[in-house]
Parts: sequence; structure tokens; C-alpha cells
Amino acid sequence: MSSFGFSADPLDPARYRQLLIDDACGGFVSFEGWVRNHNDNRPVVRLEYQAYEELGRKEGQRVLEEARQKFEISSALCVHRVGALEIGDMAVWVGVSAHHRDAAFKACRYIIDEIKHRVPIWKKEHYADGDSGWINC
Amino acid sequence: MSSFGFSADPLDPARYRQLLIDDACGGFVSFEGWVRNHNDNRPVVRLEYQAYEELGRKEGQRVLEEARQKFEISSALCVHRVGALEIGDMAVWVGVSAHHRDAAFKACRYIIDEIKHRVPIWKKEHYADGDSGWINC
Amino acid sequence: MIRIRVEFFAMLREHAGRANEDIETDAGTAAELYAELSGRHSFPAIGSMKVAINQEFADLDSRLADGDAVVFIPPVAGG
Amino acid sequence: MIRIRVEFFAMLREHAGRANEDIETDAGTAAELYAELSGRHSFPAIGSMKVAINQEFADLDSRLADGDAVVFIPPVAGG
Repeated sequence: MSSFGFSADPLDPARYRQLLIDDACGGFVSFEGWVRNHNDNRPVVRLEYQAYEELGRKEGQRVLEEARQKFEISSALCVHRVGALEIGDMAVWVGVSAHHRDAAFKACRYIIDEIKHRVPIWKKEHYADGDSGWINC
Repeated sequence: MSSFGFSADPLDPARYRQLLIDDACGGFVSFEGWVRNHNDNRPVVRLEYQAYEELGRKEGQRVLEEARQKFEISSALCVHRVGALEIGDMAVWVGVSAHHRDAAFKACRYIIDEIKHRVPIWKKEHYADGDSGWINC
Repeated sequence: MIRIRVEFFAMLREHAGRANEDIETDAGTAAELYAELSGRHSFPAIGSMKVAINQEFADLDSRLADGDAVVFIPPVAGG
Repeated sequence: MIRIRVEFFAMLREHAGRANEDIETDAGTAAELYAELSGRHSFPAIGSMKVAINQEFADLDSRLADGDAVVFIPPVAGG
């Protein structure tokens, strides 16, 4: 199983984890991206993610398929939050199960790195001073 | 915070994860070791972990402190199960939170690798054919 | 003249004041269409712009065809 | 003669048939004590044996002192 999706609701790691359980697997690695209270030393109070979901799902799915080809994994799942997020909210969850931990670690890292660089998602940060801005734009 | 411990009860990843939450952190990586239904192509039906807990806690704590010195992480936690385990049970949980994901991934990997090599824990596998054996002994 | 459906995201959506727009244009390529929209909506200069045509990544020099759905993709920032 | 408290784990515990043992011995080092116990309990040959003395890892050539707590550590297999 490999699946990429977006969620407008808070992410639910316990539920996603269940989807990856496999008696043949000895290792499971997950990554969670959390909304930090600062960025480049600037206090952040909340933020907003906007995604081009149709293309994002395709590209996210391609990333997961690449991970399955590059590493010996059993299952992989990635869910990215969209909409308004508060400090401490989970922005993205990635989980990978595999027979051996080496593949699980490498695939999980590959997936989050590629997702961040390739999937059309944008982040607007709102700062403590009232300013706000789209990151990277 | 960094802490290593043993548990005779089933591991509880949702509870451990809570202990690592930090508003300054942007990344969280966790590893779970699951009891596989096979090892070297031999069907496994259950297994048993035994630990020299007094020294194990010291050595586990040393591993976590090393991880904190080597990588820029905020918190790290590792709990290893002892006693009788069934297929699919969680044998070990490692979690790391950090400002940035690179440190979280590297520290999590470092911790599980070192724990496996250095902490005095032994595993006895029980096979489908009725045989059993202590691994590595 | 061809008819193009453009969808805006992030900073482009804020500058355009809308999520999408149906436009009749003489633009031959995605890059030419972006220049036309930039003028109309006063888009700020954004480096490394990409484009998707009909829900697939495409080259900015790609020729546009009547009925294409076009999305300009500023640098992404997921995770 | 010194008095040593030995604790057994894993395969050693199974072969000794007990979790610990108080022993009076002439062994000067941990390695000599292990040889003595191996004979008594018919321990199988185990490579890369380590030892802990008084709850810290130690060298197998370490001198033993009266009252020491000794644990022989076969190759570990956590995780």
C-alpha cells in the first residue's frame, strides 16, 4: 500500500499508523512536521497551507512509488494538512513500514524531502507583529 | 528531556509521543520495532526479551546523551519491551523531536542502532516447528 | 484567440483577488500568458515559477491550446 | 578466596538453571571466573562475551575483588 492525500481536518497519526501494520514487517518509521512557534528567529502565531490538490495528489503518489522502487519497503503513507493551522499542529505525517529498519528510515526521509520540494503546497506564515507572508514566494 | 526505560507492559506510542511535544520543534521522527512473523526465512510464532535492566538503563541513557551531543535535538525517548511478545507486538519505540528534521532523523537512527548493539537485552525466538533459541548466542 | 481557464494559488491568488479566471488570449505559450496576467494583476516578481497544464507539470515554453487549464506554480513550501 | 555474586541472563541463565549464584572462588579475573562457571554449568561456547562488574561494563581481564557483583553478557539482540 502506498497513498498520498490531503486533509482539511487535524491529522490522526494513530489511525494512519494502523494502516501500515504488517506482520511481516520488523520496522516502522514515521515523520511528523509540526508548526513551530518561530521561523528564522521570527515569532510565528499561526499559518495557512494551500494546495493545488489535483496535481498534488498525483505528484505525492509519484513520490511514494519512487520510494517503493528505491527501497525495500512494505507500505508508505503521507498525509498533508491544508487550511489554517495553529502552533503545535501537525502539518504533515509520513509513515513507512518495512522488513528492515534501514529501508524504512531511508524511504521516510526520501518521501518527506521530495514532498517538500515537489508537491504544490504553499505556506503563509502569520507573525506575532501582525505581518504575514507566503514562504518562498 | 532524554530518557531510556524498559516496560513489561505493551508499549504506548501515543503516550510517549506526547512527552516529546515542544512548540519550538518543527520535526518529530519515531521508530518502532515490531515482532516479525519470520527471521531468516524461519517462521516465528512468539518471542521473549530479557534485559539486564540496571546496566541497560545506564547504557540506554548514555546512548541518548550521545545523540543529544551529536545532533541538534530537543528531546529523545526510548522504551524497550521485556517479557513475552506476540507477532506484531512492539519491541522498541524511539522518538526524537528537533527544530529541524535532519537532526531528528539522524538522532533517531543513531539511537536505535546503538541501543541494538550496546544495551544488554537478549531475544529468544520461538519457531513454528517448536524449536527455540537465543539470538546471537 | 484561445480560451484558457487559469487557477491561482498562494500569492498569485491574493494578487488576482480570485481563485480562477477564464481568459481569452493571444498568448502562444504559458510564459507569454504569465506575462499578460502579471501585467493585469500586478504580480510581484517571483523566481523559479513553474506551470501545470491540464493537471500535469509542463514547460513554460509549452504551446497553449484552446481549452487548456493552466496553473502557475510559485516555489512550493510544504511540510 | 573471594565471594562473588553472579547474575545470569539469556542462554547462561537457562544453562545455570538459576538467575543468580553466590560463589566463593580463587578466580583472579572475570575471565577466570567465567571459565570456572562454564565448567560447572556446561555453558556452550559463546563468542564475544562481555562482562559487567558492579553494574558497569568491564574488561574480562579485570581483577575481581571480594563482594563484586558480576554479570556475563553474551552478544545482545535488542530491538
